[in-house]
Amino acid sequence: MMDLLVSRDYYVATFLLLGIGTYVMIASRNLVKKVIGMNIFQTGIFLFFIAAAYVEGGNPPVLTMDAPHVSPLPHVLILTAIVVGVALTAVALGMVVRIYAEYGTLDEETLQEVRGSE
Amino acid sequence: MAVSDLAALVVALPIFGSLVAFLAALVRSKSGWPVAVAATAAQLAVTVTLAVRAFGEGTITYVVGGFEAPYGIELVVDGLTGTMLVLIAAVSLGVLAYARRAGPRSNPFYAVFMLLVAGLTGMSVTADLFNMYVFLEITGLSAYALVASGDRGRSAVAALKYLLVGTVGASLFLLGVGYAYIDTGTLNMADLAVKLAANGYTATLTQTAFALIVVGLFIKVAVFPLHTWQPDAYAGAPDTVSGLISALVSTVAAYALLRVVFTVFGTAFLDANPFAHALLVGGAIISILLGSLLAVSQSEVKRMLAYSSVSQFGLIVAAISIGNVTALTGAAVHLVGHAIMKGGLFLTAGLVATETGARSVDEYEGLVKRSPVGAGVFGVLAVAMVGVPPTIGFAGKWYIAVGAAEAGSWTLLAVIVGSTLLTLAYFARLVERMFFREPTADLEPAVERADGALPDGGDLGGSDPGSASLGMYAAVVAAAVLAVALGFAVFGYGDVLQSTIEALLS
Amino acid sequence: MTDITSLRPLAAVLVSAVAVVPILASYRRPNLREGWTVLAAVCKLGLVASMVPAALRGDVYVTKLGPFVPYIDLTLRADALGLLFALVASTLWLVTSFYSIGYMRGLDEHSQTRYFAAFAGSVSSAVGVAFASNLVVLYLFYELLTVATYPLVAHDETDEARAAGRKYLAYTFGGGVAVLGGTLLVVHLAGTTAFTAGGIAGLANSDPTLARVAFALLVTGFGVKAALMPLHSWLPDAMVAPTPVSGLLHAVAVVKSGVFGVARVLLDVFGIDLVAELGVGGVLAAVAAFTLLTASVIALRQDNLKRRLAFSTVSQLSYIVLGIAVGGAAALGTGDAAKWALIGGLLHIPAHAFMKLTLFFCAGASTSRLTPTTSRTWPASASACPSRWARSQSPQPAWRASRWSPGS
Amino acid sequence: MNVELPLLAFVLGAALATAVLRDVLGAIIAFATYSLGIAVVWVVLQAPDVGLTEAAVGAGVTTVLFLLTIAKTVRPSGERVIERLDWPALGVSVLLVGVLLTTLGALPEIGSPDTAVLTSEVTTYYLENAYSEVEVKNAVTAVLAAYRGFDTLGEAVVVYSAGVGLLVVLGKEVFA
Repeated sequence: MMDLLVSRDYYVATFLLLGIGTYVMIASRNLVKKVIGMNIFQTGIFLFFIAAAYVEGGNPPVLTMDAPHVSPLPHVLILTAIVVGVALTAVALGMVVRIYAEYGTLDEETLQEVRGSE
Repeated sequence: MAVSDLAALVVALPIFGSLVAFLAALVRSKSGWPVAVAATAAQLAVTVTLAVRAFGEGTITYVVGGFEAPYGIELVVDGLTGTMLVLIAAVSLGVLAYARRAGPRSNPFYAVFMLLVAGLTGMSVTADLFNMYVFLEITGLSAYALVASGDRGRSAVAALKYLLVGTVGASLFLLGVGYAYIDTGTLNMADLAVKLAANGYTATLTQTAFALIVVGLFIKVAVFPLHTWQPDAYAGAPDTVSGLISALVSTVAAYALLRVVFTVFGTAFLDANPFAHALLVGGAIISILLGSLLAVSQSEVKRMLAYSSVSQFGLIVAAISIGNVTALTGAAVHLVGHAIMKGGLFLTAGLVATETGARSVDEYEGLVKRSPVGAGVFGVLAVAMVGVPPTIGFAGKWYIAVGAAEAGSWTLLAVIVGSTLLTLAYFARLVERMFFREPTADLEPAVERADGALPDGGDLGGSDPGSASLGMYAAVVAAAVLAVALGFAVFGYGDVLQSTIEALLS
Repeated sequence: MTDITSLRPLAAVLVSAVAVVPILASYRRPNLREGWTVLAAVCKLGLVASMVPAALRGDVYVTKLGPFVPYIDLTLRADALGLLFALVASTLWLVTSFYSIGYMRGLDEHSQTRYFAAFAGSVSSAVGVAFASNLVVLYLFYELLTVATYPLVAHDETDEARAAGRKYLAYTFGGGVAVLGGTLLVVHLAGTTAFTAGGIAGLANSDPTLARVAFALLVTGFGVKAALMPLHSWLPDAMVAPTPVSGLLHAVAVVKSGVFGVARVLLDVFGIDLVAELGVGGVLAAVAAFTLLTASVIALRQDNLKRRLAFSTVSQLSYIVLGIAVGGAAALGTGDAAKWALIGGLLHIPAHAFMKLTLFFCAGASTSRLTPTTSRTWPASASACPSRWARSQSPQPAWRASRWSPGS
Repeated sequence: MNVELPLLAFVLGAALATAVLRDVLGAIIAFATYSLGIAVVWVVLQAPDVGLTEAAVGAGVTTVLFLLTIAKTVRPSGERVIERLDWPALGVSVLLVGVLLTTLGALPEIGSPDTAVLTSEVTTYYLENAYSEVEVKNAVTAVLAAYRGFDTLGEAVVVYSAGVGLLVVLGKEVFA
């Protein structure tokens, strides 16, 4: 059991990060924190890919370095995914700013009260 | 297999159109509309050419950059893809005709509009799982922004919720792709299919990949109970945008689901994993039943239509779970039919709001006297949605039901056939109010316009606010005519689609 | 028996549907609008009648429009059974059109344009039901008939009318769902639903349990419009509609389309031999007999004239169903009994149509002159409006005799 | 004992801190710390390009965006330092983690050289042919720019759509 956890520690960390991200997204009443939760959720998945590319004692996939190389493909994917994540965060925060300008609060429950009387 | 670089052009063209629409603001502000129309018209021409070739010559492939398939990113256009491409372009053009008067008019709006077209097109043509994720996010980003383009605070709240839930969906999809990738070391769909089969269909990694991808796409399709973003988003968005995204976004996500389930995992996987089959069947039945029940209980027309989508996409998922030629043809027919009917209904709801200010079910009382065209089109589309023959709503349901009978899925058959009554339940109460009641309250035509919160949003094109434009009428009437007329074209379409579906299932 | 490919059946169906457009368009000029109705009614009757000589020779006019959905062709066939129904419907439409004009104007009804448009649409659908060549085309027109008649039921726009309209939609669409389910099963079992004299061959060799389920679904579905008990309760409520509607649609076109559907299912889908073999004919006959008796008893107790006529309709329709069902049940016994039962049942389609329409017309005439419509006020009305009262009495003996006359 | 376990503990701790800190600014700082930690993880896992991007984009740009947001809005000041525990949310996330952990045994050991990812023809092909075909020594760059150039196009479109999307969300004209 311990062996399983240690030999796959990054995957365990991935799952825990997904769990923390989910928790923050659901539990936080503050909209900015929800967006932070979304970011943690996404980085958890990035870790999954990068860990899969790793090989014990491997070098970065630069061909002038000695073999073994870690796999370059997941790195490429995650570079793209990081950019996607920032883009989403930017748009989400834009919405947060709009909501604040409109309702004067970022608290989910206060927001519901304000909107209830809309 | 034919090779054509048109497959890459259909993605590049709307991106280019978006850039031009964006930059056109340098010359003149509010110049986005003509650019978007030109780009979408060109897009329609290219997609029709591509679809005709895909149906005529068989599947078209293209590997971007000239590399070989599993190493480079492959684009594939078969009959099903062709259908989606034409649908995306045609619906966008119809919505643009409507948007001229109704919609937000800033240049960035049209730039994002074109990006949505690009994202949806990319999702349809790609044959690479990670690439599909990228386009899924482009689609998502533009859809979130479009929902937020309404000038009410409600739009922004709905959009943020849509963004958070949608991102979880896309991320679960990505995690599923990760599992499939760790399992096989490849991302190309065809290559994945071969390697997953070699690994055996009961491998935990394969099963997990399936479950995550399906659940991720369920969120995007808005299958119950993962639909929570949808009613808010559709109701909070400006009318133009709800017409567009209700017609296309879930549709293409459902197409992606179909594509991934059959191209990557295949029927053999479903046969080997009862849980996978149960996941699809369960999602389908719950969506059909509860979506309709929630639709009946809504007081706002656009929310009612949104829940109706939950129910209708249950039918599509049902077709996917049945997984034979007839049912999948039905899925394709119903995807197209639903896009036309539901897009048309949302646009009609917008037209009605523009003319009379009515937005809630009660405000629709006596509508026929105040907005005869709106009420008439709404009535026709409602009848089509219920599935009265010979409309396309009937045709889709018929194919799926025959597929269910062929497969011996009697429970599904009963639910599919019975869903007619559920659909009737929420449309009948609206139709009754529109035609057989006197208007009770005097409403003002929609003064609050979904104008993208333009600081100078007072410009209404020199017309009074209560009137709808010719383009708006044309768009909704076209939807009603198509909903009836396409019912007669379905058999011919099913015939040419058959080889595509057979290839998909083999 | 030869098929004559012709557009005549299609034209006969469509002529009134096409008339909907000019009727709606001339909403500002009532005389022109009613002109269109009459013109369409004359054309329709002419077209239907023109096919009768061929039917008497044993030939059939057929319109083929190609495939519609898998296993199903969009084909219209004006065979003898269909023509019988179409002829009844289109003849009575012409008569009813004149009556409607007087009735609607006499009562100064609202929404007359919608009324005449929906009426034309309903008749189109009814003739479509008559000429359907397979279950799906039958289902198509059966559903369109529901959609087209709904505005007529809810015409009054009162709470009562709307409630009746809701009930009407729920019952008839519920029936439609059953028909669709049954049709799908027939497709599954036989690979076709095309009406074939003597029954579809594929059904005879299929799983008998599924075949029974399909039969039950189809008969239940059509039984809704045929007002078989306990599926009848929409019909008395639908009497809230204007009297010409009750007369033509709810005594003739709509309810007979249900009966006609049952007839098609027994005769041309399953075939009476298979119906007897499956043992379902007897069950249907029992339901019909029960309806016949119960509805008559209820009719005796109705004060409202139109409701009384409605229960009489429920009862009379079951004569037709009973005749057909007995035909099915007796097929394995002596051939003659089955034959006579069938002929009797089918002949009652026109017989009841003419009688009941006249009765409704009389009821409506008295309504437009005098407001009360309960039978208790009739002695008084007889003195106030003697000629109408006399006419309304005259069909009664014929109606009483009718239950025996066709079969004997 | 190498660096990975303490590093992961640090990263998870930072993530937890964002979850429990009630103060938004505190959460943002914790998140920036978390991003830096993750960037180090990428380097440890021999993904220097990703690590660099994460440090610039994740810890840099994202943190700035968050700070800008609270500058434009509000930083709620509460009496409590720590968020109250939300049991339903905890239930959902524990369930998610639990379900995912059941697949742990099926996942290959980290660093094992014979996983499908490392032995697949795709990885091998990139490592063998990237230089000869694309003439770039860094295989990541080669794949990014050439083999999966279409993804990179998509990536550019994502950035662009975030830009235009923001204009639409905030209701601004392009050059006004």
